[in-house]
Amino acid sequence: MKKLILVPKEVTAIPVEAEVISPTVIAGRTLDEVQRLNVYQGKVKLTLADHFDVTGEVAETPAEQIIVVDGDAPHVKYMGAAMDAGRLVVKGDAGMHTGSQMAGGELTVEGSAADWAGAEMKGGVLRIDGDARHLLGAAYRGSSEGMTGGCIVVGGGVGSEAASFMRRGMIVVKGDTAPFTGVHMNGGEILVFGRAGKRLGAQAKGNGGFMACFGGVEELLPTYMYDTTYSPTFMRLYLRQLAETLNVEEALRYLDKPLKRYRGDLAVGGNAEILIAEP
Amino acid sequence: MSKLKVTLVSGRTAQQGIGLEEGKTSDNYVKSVNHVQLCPEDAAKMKLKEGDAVSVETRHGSVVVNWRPSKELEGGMVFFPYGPWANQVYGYETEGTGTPIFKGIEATVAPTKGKVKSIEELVKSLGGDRK
Amino acid sequence: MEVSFKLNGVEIEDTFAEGFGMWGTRLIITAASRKWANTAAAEMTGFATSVIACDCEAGVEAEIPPEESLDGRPGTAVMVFGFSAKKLATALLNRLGQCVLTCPTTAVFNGLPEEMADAMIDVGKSVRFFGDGYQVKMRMGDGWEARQRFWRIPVMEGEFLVEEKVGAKKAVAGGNFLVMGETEAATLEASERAIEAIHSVPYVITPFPGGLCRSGSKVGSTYAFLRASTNTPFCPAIKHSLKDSQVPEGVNSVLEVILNGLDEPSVKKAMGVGIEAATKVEGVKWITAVNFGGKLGKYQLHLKDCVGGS
Amino acid sequence: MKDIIVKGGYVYDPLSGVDGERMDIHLSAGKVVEEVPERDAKVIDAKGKTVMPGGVDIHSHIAGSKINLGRLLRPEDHRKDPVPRSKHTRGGVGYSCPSTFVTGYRYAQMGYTSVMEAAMPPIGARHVHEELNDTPIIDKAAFTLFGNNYFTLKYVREGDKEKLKAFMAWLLKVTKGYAVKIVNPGGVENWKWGRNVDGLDGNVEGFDVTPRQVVTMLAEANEELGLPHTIHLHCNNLGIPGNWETTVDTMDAVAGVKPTKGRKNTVHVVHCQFNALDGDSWMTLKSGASKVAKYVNAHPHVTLDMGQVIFTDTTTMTGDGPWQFRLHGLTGNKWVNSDVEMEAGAGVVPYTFKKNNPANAIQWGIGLEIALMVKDPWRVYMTTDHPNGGPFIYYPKVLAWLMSRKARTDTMLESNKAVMKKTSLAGNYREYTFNEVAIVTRAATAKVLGFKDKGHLGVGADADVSVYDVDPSKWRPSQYAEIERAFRLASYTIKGGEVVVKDGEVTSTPLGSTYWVKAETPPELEQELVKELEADFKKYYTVSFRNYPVEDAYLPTQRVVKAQGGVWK
Amino acid sequence: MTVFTDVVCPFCGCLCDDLEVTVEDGHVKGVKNACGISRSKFLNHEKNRLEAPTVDGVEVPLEKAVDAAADILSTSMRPLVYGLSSTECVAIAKAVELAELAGGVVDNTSSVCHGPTILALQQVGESKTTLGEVKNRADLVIFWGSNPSQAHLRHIIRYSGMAKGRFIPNGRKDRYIVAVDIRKTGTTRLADEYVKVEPNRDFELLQALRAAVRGHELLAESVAGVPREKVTELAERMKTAKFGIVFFGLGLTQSEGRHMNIDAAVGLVAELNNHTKFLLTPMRGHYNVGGANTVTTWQTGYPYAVDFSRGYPRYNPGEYTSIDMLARGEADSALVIASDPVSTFPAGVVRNLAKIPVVTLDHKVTPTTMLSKVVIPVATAGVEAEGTAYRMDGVPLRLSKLVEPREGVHSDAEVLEMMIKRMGGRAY
Repeated sequence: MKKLILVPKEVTAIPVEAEVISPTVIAGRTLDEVQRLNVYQGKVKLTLADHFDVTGEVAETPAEQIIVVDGDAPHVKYMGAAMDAGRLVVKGDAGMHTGSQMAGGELTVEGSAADWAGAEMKGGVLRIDGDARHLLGAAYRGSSEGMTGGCIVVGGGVGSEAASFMRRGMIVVKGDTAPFTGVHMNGGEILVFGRAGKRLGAQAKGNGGFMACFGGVEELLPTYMYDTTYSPTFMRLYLRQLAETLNVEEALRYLDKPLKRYRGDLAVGGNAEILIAEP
Repeated sequence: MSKLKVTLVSGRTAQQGIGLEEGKTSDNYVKSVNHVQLCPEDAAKMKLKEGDAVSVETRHGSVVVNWRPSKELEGGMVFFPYGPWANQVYGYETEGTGTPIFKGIEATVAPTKGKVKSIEELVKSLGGDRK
Repeated sequence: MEVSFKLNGVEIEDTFAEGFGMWGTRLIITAASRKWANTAAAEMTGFATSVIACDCEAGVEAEIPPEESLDGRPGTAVMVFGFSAKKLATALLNRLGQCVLTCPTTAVFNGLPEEMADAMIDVGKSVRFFGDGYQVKMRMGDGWEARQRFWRIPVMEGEFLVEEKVGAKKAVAGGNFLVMGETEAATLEASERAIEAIHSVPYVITPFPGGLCRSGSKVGSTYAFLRASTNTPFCPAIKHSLKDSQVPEGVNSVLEVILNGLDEPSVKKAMGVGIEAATKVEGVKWITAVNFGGKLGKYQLHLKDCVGGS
Repeated sequence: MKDIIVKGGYVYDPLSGVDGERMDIHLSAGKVVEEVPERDAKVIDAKGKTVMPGGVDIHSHIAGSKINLGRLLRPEDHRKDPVPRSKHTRGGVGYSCPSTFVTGYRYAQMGYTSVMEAAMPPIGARHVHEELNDTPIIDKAAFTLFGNNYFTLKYVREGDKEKLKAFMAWLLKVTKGYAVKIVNPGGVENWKWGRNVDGLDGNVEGFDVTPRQVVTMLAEANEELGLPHTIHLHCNNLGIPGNWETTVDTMDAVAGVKPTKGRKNTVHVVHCQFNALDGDSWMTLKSGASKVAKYVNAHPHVTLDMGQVIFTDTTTMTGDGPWQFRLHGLTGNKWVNSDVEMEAGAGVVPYTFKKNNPANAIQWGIGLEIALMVKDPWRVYMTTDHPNGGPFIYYPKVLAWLMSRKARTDTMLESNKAVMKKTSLAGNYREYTFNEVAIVTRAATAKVLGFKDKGHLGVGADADVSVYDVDPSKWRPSQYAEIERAFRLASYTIKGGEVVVKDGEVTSTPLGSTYWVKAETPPELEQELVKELEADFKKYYTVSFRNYPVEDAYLPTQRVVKAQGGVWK
Repeated sequence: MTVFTDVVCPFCGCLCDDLEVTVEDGHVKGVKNACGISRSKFLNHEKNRLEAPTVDGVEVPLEKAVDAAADILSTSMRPLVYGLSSTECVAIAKAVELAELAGGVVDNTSSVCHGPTILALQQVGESKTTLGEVKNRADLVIFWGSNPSQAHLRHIIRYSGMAKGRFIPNGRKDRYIVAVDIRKTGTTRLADEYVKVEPNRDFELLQALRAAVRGHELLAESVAGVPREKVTELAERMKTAKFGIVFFGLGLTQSEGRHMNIDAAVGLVAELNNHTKFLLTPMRGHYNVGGANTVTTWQTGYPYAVDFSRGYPRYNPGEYTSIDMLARGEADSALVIASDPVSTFPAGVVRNLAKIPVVTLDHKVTPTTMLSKVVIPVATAGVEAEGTAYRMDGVPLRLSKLVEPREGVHSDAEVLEMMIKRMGGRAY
C-alpha cells in the first residue's frame, strides 16, 4: 500500500468540492498530476495543491492506495465519493457527501461527517467514528434508490432521514438516531445501539429489511403493529458478525436478549420489521 | 411572576398581511407582528395586564414583545405572528430540507420589565446598521 | 486368505474396500441446546443407512461447539449422500422439511462452503414456501463481507432460519471394513472403538446403526425377487454349510463398519484410524474389507494404504 | 445575414421529388432561393454528405405544465445528464425532461427545426407559450386540447356542430393553438370522478354522449373549418391490451368524414404503438400492429405516428389521467396527477422500458412493425411520443432500426424472446431508404401539418436545412451505427437561413417562431357563442372570461396560419 | 378616471382575477371585490416607498447602483440570489439567468414555505387539480394545517367552501368541510368538523388515516390526540366522498416532519383514489411563488435551491437553500429580489446575512433594505408593472400595469436585465 498525505491548509466558510480525493481518481497518476487535480470553491476552479499540502506516494492501482487527509476538513465535500477500492482516512471532520456513491474500499472518518455521507452507497465500508449528520446513506432527491450495498458504521449519533429509500446494505449506529431513520426503506438492515428516534421506518415497505434497536426507542408510529417478543436466531448472526468483522463489541451484549417484533408501515401495506431489545 | 411552558406556533394573520402591504416600517405592520397571543387563562396565571410586555424564550433565543388575549387558543399554546420579532426565537436547523421549523416549538413565556424593540432597533441588533 | 499383514498383532487382509461415487452434502443444525441440535440431527439422519432401500444415506458427522457455530449455539454437523445431485436435493429437502423445520429451536446452515462444493443446492427455493407468503429473505453482508442468503420462516414456536443454499459435492461412499473377533463381545467393542475413532475425521459419516452393519450384504440372493441378502460367506454360524465361507478359524462374530465421506482421502483416513483402533482390542483376529472385484465402484480403498496413511 | 450555399450534398427533398441527387441549395433572407451569387455567400461544403430539409416533429411534449411537472418530479433524472453553459448556450439539464433551452439546442443538434407541442390545456396556454419563448432555435406550435372540454361536450350533446366550429375557432385563437388535440375523449372528463370511459361507445358522465360522437363531430368540424391539420387523436383505452380494436373502430368512426379541400386524410392517430396492443392482459400481450396496419393500408383517411419505445428510463406524461393512475398502480412508481378545470387533465409517472420485460419488448416491436407494415411512408411518422416512449434524443436510434434490419435483429437478440414470438418484426425485411427517412421525419409531417414552407427545399421554402455526415452512396444497412452517429449531431443545421449548429455544436440561438391557426367565424355566430361562453365561465370557471385569452405579449415571434376553405351553414 | 376590471390581485396564491381598480391621475383610488390585504396592497402601494437607489445608504444614480450590484456579484465566489415570489415571471427568468452568469445559487422563498411540498412531490408525486374542479365537484373539503381565513381570505368564498359549481349547485350546503389544525382558527370555526391534532403529530394522524383507508384496525386508543373511532370515521368519510380535496398549508411544512408530512398526505390521497376521487393542493402563500418554482424549473430542471457554480444547474435543498447557505456562512454576497428575508428568516441566519454585501431590489423600505449595501427601488409588479403570475394551482394569469411607476423607477426585470448586461451576459 502506498500512502498519500493531504494536509488541509485552512478551514474555509465556502466549501471546497474535492471528489478527486479518492484512491480511484488518484491512483496511476504522478504526484505532480495529483497536485494539479481540480477542486472547486464556489465558482472558482483551483487545484488540489491550492487547498492541501500534498505529499507521499501514489500507487499504480486504487487498491494499493491509502490517502490520509491529515486534519479537519469539515468544509471539503465529496471526499471518497464514488471510490471503488483502496483506503481513505480523514483524521478529523469531513464535509458533505463524504463517501457518497462509493462502491468499494474503505473510508474512515475519525471525526464527524456532514450531511449525505454515504448517500447512495453501493459497496465498501464507511466508518464514521464521530457523528453523522442528516441523510446518512440516503437517496438523492426524487430517487427511490438509496443505499444499495456496503456498510456504514457510525460511532456516534446520526441525523434525520438516515437510510432513506434504503434497498440493500447495512447501517450500524452506535449512538442515537434522529427521526425518520429508515424512511421509505425497501430492504437492507439498520442496527441502532443508542436510542432510536421517532418515526423509525416511516413509509417503509420492508422487502426483507429490518431495523433493530438495542438502546430503546423514543416512540413508534401507530402504523407499526406489535407481533411478539422472541429471540430470532438470525439476529445472533448479525450481532456476532458485527463484533467479529466490524469491531462493534457492544453487539455481543444483546445475543440473548429477547426482541419485540413490530411490523409496518401499515400505511403503505409494508412488512418492514422493527425489532426492539427488551431492556 | 411565573414562567409558563408553552408550545409556540407562528403563522400568518390578515392584520400582518394588511400591515406589510402598507410597509414593514408602518405602525400597522409593527403592531401586527410585535406581539404574541395568549389564552386569557394563561395570561391570568402570569398576572399579565394590558400593556405589559412578555419575554418569549426558546433554546434558540429570546425576545420581548407585547401580548394580546386570544379566545381561540387553549392553555399552553402561544401564537406568534410571522415577522422579525418571532424570528428571534426560531432556530435555523433545516435537517437537510432547507426549511426551518416555525411551528410547534417548546418555549417559555414570562412577564418582563423589558422593552419591546422598535423595528430599527431590532434590525440594528442583528448587525444591520448600514443606514 | 492368501496375503495379509499384521497390525498390532491382528491379521489385516491385503485387499480393498470398494467405494463408489455419490453426491454428498454437509449442513450444520444448531439449536438452543445440544439436546435439540442432536435430536434434529438424529431425526434427520434416521432411516438413511443404505440407498438400497432408503432415499439417501445420512449420518451425524460431528458436534459443533457453540463458539464455532455461526449463531453461537450448539450445533450438529450432518451429512447426507444421494446417488445424484438431484436425488440428494430431493431427499435433503424432504428431511429438512420433516425433521428439522419441525424440531424446536433449530436453524440450518450450510456446512460445505461454496469453494469446496461442486454445486449448490437451493434449499430456500422450496422450503421457503412453507412460510406461506410470510417468509423473509435475509441478505447478509452485501458489500461488506461474503454475501450470505437465508430464509426466515415463521413457525409456531418462533422462527426457522435456513440458509438458502448448501454445498454439494461428488463424494465417496462404500468405505468399509470387517472386524472379526473371537467373541461377540470383543468384536462389538472393537467396532465401537473404530467408530469412535472414525468420528474424529472430518467430512465422514457412518450411516448404519451406531456406524455398524451386522448383516453385511451381498448382491443378489437365491430368491430372484431379492436384490440383496445376508453376506453368507462371512456368517460364522453357517461357516461349514457353504463352500466359500471366508470366516477364518477362531472367528465367531463379524461386524461391518461402513462409512461415506466427501472425498477419497477422508474416507481412507477414517478407515485407517478405525482399523487401528479396532486392532487394539483383545480378541480381534482379522480385519478385511468387502469388494466386488471392482465391478461396483471406481474407488479401491486398499486397507494397506489406509493403515499406512493413518 | 449572409446568403448560404449548401454545396454538393446528396439532397433528399421528397416533396420536390428529389431523391438523393447531388445538388446545391441556395438560401437567402430566410428562404430557399433559385440561386445566390457564390462570391457573397457563405459556402457550406456538403460533399459526401446528406442534405435534408429541417426536421419537423409532429408530436412531442416540450412545453407547458405537463412536461414541467415532469421536470419538477424528476431531479434524479436530470442529475444524470447535466448540460453546462457555453459561450453560446445556457446551462440546463437533459434526458427525459430537458429544460427548455436544452430542448431547443438538442433538437437543433439533430437537424430538427420545427417541433409540435402535442397537448396544451387551454387554461394553461400562457404557460405553454412562456416555455416556448424560452425554447430557442426551433419553430414551434401547440395543439389545444378539445376532447374533454366542457364546451365541446356540451355542443356535441346538443348536436350543434356550427357552435362547436365557432368554439373551436375561438379556442384556437384565444389559446394561440395550432391544431385540435383530443386525448382519451370522455375518459378525462370521467376521470374527474375517478373513473375512465368504457371504450368508444361508453358514456361520458354528465353529458350522455359517447367518445364516438365526440371524435366524429370534432373531425367533421375540423374539416369544415378547413384547419391546416386534421384532428390529432389520442384514442381511448391507451395502454390496455386488446386496444387495437378500439383504435381501428375509432379510425373507422371518422371514415365517412369529408376531408377539407386539398387533402385526403381526416384523422391523425398519435403514438400508435400504445394503441396497437392485442391480447387480453399484460400476460397474454401480443402485437396488434398488423391489424392496425391492415386497416390503415386500406384507408387513406388515416395518418399515424409511431410512439416508438426506447429501452431506457423515461418519464411518461399524458393528458390521459386515468391511464397514468393505472400505470402508477402497475409500477408503484411515483405519480403526479393534475386535473384541469372544465377542460383537461394530465398525469406523470416515471417508467423504465426494459429489454428483458416481455411486455416492453413487444411494445418495442409494435412501434417498428407499424412503421414497417404501413406501406405508405407519407402516412406514418417517426416519433417516440417524447418522452413517453423515450426521450427525443434517441430519434437517431429509431432511424437506425428503420433503416437496418441488422440493427433491429441485434436489439431483438438482446431483448426478451417475446418480441420474436408475439410480433412479426423478425420476419420483416423492409429497410427505410434515405428518401423514406426524409418523408417520415420532415416532408410528410410538414405536409400533414399544413406547413407550406416547411419540410421541403423548393424555392420559397423556409431556409431550414440539415446536413448530416453520412454518404448515402456508400452507406450500407449493416453500418447502422453510422446513422446513429450522423443523425445525433448534424454537421450543419440551418434555421431560417442562419447556421445554428456546426459540427454538432450550437453556434447561434435565434428564437424561432410560434405558429397558430386563425379560422374565420361568422361574426353573429361568434357573438352568440361568446355570450354563452361568458355565462358558463361565470358559473364554472375560476378565471374570468376576460383573463382567459392569451395576450399578444406571449407571442413575440408569432406566425399566423389562416384556415382555408372553411364551410359554414 | 379609469376603471380596470378583471384585475389580477398580486398578493396571495389565490390570484383572484375579478378585481375592479379605479385609477385617477395616475394613482389608485379605489378597489372593489378585493379582500382586506389586497385592498391594502393597491391603496398603500405608494406608502413607505424606497426613495432612490442607494449604495451604503448613500443615494446614487441608478447606473451606479447597478454597477455596484454587478461588481458585488461578479467578484464574490459564492453569490446567493434569493426571493422572487412576489414578482412576475420575466423577472424570475432574469434572476435565474443572472445567477447562472454569476456562477451562484438561485433560491426562492419556497425554501422556507412549500419547499417541503416539493421535496415530497419528488419522492412520491402529487395528485392535484386547478381550483375550478373543487368549485364544481368537491363535496368534501379538508383544510389541513392551513388557515385561509387569515392567509387566503377569499379562497373559501371563491374556490373551496362557499363556491357554487356544476355539481355543487348550493355551494356550502353541498359540502362537508373538515379542518385539521392544532388550534382553533377562523377556518376551524367555519368547518363542519374540527379535528384537533396535537402539535407536531400530523404525520402520525395522516399515517393512521391511510392505514384505516387500507382497512387496518388501529391498536392505539388515539392517534395524535384524535380518538381511534374518529380516525376510522374520517377515513370512511373520505372513502365515501364523491370528490374530496385536501388543502394543506404551512402547518404541515413548517412543523416537525416537514416534507414527510406532505409525503404522508400525498400517500393518503393516492390511496383514496382506489376508492373515489381525491386530490390535494398546497395553499401557496406569495402570489407568484408558484411562478418562481415554475420558471426556475423550466429553465434549469429544478424548482429552487439551484447551484450554478460548476456551470450547469445542480439541485439540493438543505445544501443550496438560502437558510443553510447563510447558516453556514457560505454565501459571500446576496441579491434579494421582491422579498424580505430579514423579516422571514430566523435571527441566527439574518446575523450572517448582515455580514455580507447584500443587493436588494424592492419597492418599499423593509428590514432587508435597511441592512443592504445596495438598494434599488423597483416598480410594484401587478400595479406598476405587468407580467405573468402562477396561481397556487398552476394557472397562469397576467398581472396588469395599472399606473406608471415614478420616473426613473423600473421593473424588477428591467433592473435585472441592466445587471446582466453590465456583467457581460447575453451572449446567447
